[in-house]
Amino acid sequence: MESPTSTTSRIVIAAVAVAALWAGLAYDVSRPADARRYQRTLVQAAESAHDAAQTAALVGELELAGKVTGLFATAAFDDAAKGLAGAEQKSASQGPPDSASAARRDELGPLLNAAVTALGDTTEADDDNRLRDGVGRLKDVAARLDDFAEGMR
Amino acid sequence: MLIGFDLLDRQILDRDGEPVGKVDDVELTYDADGAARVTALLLGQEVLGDRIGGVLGRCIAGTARRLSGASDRPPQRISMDLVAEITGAITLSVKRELLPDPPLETWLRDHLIARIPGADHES
Amino acid sequence: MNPEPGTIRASRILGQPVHDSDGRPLGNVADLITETASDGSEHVISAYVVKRPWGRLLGYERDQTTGPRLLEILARRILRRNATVVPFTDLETN
Amino acid sequence: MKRFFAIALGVLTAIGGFVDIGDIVANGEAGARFGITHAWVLLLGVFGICAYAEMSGRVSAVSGRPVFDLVRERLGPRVALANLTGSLLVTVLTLGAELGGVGLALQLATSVNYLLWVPVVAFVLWAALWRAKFTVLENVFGLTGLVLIVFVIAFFRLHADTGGLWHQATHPGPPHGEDWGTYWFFAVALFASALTPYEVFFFSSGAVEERWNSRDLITSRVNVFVGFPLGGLLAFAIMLTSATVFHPLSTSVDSLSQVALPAALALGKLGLAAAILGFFAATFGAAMETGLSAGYTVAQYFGWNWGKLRRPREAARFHTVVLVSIVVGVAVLLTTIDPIQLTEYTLVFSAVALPLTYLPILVIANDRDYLGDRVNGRFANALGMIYLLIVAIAAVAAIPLMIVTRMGGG
Repeated sequence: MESPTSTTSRIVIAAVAVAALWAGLAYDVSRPADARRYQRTLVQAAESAHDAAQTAALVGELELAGKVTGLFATAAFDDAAKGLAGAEQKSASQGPPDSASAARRDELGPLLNAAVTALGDTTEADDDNRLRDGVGRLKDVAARLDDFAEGMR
Repeated sequence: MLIGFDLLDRQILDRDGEPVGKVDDVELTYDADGAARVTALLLGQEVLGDRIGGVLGRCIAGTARRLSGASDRPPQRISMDLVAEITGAITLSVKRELLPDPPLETWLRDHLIARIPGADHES
Repeated sequence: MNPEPGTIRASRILGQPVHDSDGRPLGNVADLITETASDGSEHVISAYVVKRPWGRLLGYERDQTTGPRLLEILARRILRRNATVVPFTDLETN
Repeated sequence: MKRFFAIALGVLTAIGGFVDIGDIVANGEAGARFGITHAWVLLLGVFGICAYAEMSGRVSAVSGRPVFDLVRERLGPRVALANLTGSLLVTVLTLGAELGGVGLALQLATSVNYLLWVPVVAFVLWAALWRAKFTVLENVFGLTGLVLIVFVIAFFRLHADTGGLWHQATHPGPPHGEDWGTYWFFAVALFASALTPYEVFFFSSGAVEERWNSRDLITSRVNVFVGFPLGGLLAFAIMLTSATVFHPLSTSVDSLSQVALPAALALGKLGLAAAILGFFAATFGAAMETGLSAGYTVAQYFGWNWGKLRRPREAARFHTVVLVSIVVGVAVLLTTIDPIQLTEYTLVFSAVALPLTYLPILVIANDRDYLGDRVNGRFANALGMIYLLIVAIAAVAAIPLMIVTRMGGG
């Protein structure tokens, strides 16, 4: 069997390795955002907002065509709302590191707001006209979000 | 026969093929002249814990001892005389009912499983 | 190994280091080999000693297991290269 | 009809591997983001699980020994305990995720939040595992899960751009806007979900529950070679429809409702209903598979009585493990962790458990003491060796990929 000293030293080495990894991770998570990282976060937020808006538009279209049940549409709009909320949270999770980043953020903010109101109106729509209108606005804002993300890549 | 390979960690079945347990350790007996014979199979989580060793092994063994009620109770022992056949599994020549019940099974049956409706039903 | 009559668990012997009479290490006990005596009991006759930390035998020591080639070579030639069989009565506790 | 039901075990096992809640969404997401450039991974996975499920079914039918029995016997108590820990973590976390998945499927049908369904689903699952016959369970949920075939029909009704899809399938790699790290993360995740450790545990233990013997080798093989390709086909159909509908819109998929949309688009309310029923049965089937597997592995490691063929009071330890696993699964879910993400974490533990499960299967499948003249042929051995290596590589690659790509988040 191995001697107790080698076991102890192995435990110490393992503990040091784990501590180093943990410290590295802590540094990585807590270091202030540089401009590239911040803009990447904005792109991700725009992309998930785009996905949510696009999906909600699709669900709305299917509802107009009578291809989904009302209960399913409610559940699917809920999922889209969750996606939008996640995107908003992401874009607000860090402060912009410089003025260029701040300008980008100010560009994204209204788009996210437009998506949220369009989704809200679509979800609440009680007749086909308002539903059609909501779907149109969702598609429009999805396209603008896509342009935003493409423009920053 | 190889003790480690053919006996240890093999499944023990009674004469009807019902599971009895695993061979968690093997008991050897020394004669006066220093020769050793295989005399019994040892079963139970406390035996297994002793064999695994280390902190984890002590945990397993300690928990098993606490559950069995008496910490100094000897482990379940199946004499080699009761072994009928050694193949992929070890088959005994007796029925399981003749062997002592494993303490954990008894405890869980009496305190939990048997109290739930339908425990006696064949499903 | 134990001169006094009595019982011992096999796991106390398995894995123990073995040295030759000059004190050179031979390896660790990987398994114990028994033979059936005339009265039907199994007598321990020798110990299978290998120079590898992982003492477990996969089963390639026997002729019943063959293939896949790669595993067989790994198990027979590399993991068990320095295997020796030591008569059980030659083992002494230290 | 009896013949038809005879393949239920293979179908149910495959559903638990290929189209459990995590994989339904992962296949949808892969299709939406990468098109069907991951098609080869599913094919690779189907061959691998077929090879090992066939071996474990054969060993269990001929020798009556289920897989975890063999794991401890060949690898010893310590290594087997490491495997048991890894496997149990995979199994119980997946069980939790599936309970959430059943809830999500019910949410699509009722728009009642899935968390409210979880305790109900958990109780029904426990009651089913406590009282219902094994064959009833596998027939009902294995075969209802096949309703997911609706995605195959939906694909044909969508009139997809088959030329473009063929181009994706034959040109593996990330499309514009995605990177190789994320591509490989999805490849490893989809591969690992095809070869989960609990599939072989469940299949071999099911073989013992159904009292297969060496006369049932044909049944075992039919189960394997029909069940797993069918499971793979369902997963592929989900990837295909998602690639057809969402990939051109460059829209990613991360929820169950999105995965169902192509079925509604192609087939209307009926298609949607079939998709939701399929999700329900597949996730419930996977929950059953993982719940029972947790009991099987622990009981087989310690040599306890196990199985549904005994009265619960004669297998008290086994039923206690099943009960505790369900409770733990519910507890994990009620932390409001996303059930779909939960299955992604199991990748780490699969990495430990898989090689240590497949190695003893491969060794025993070559042991004449167990199998007589039914040991592996050259082909099975070659496949077994290749997949053992692939699994080992995937195991090493999984964790760094998870960290670098932030679980595929990019």
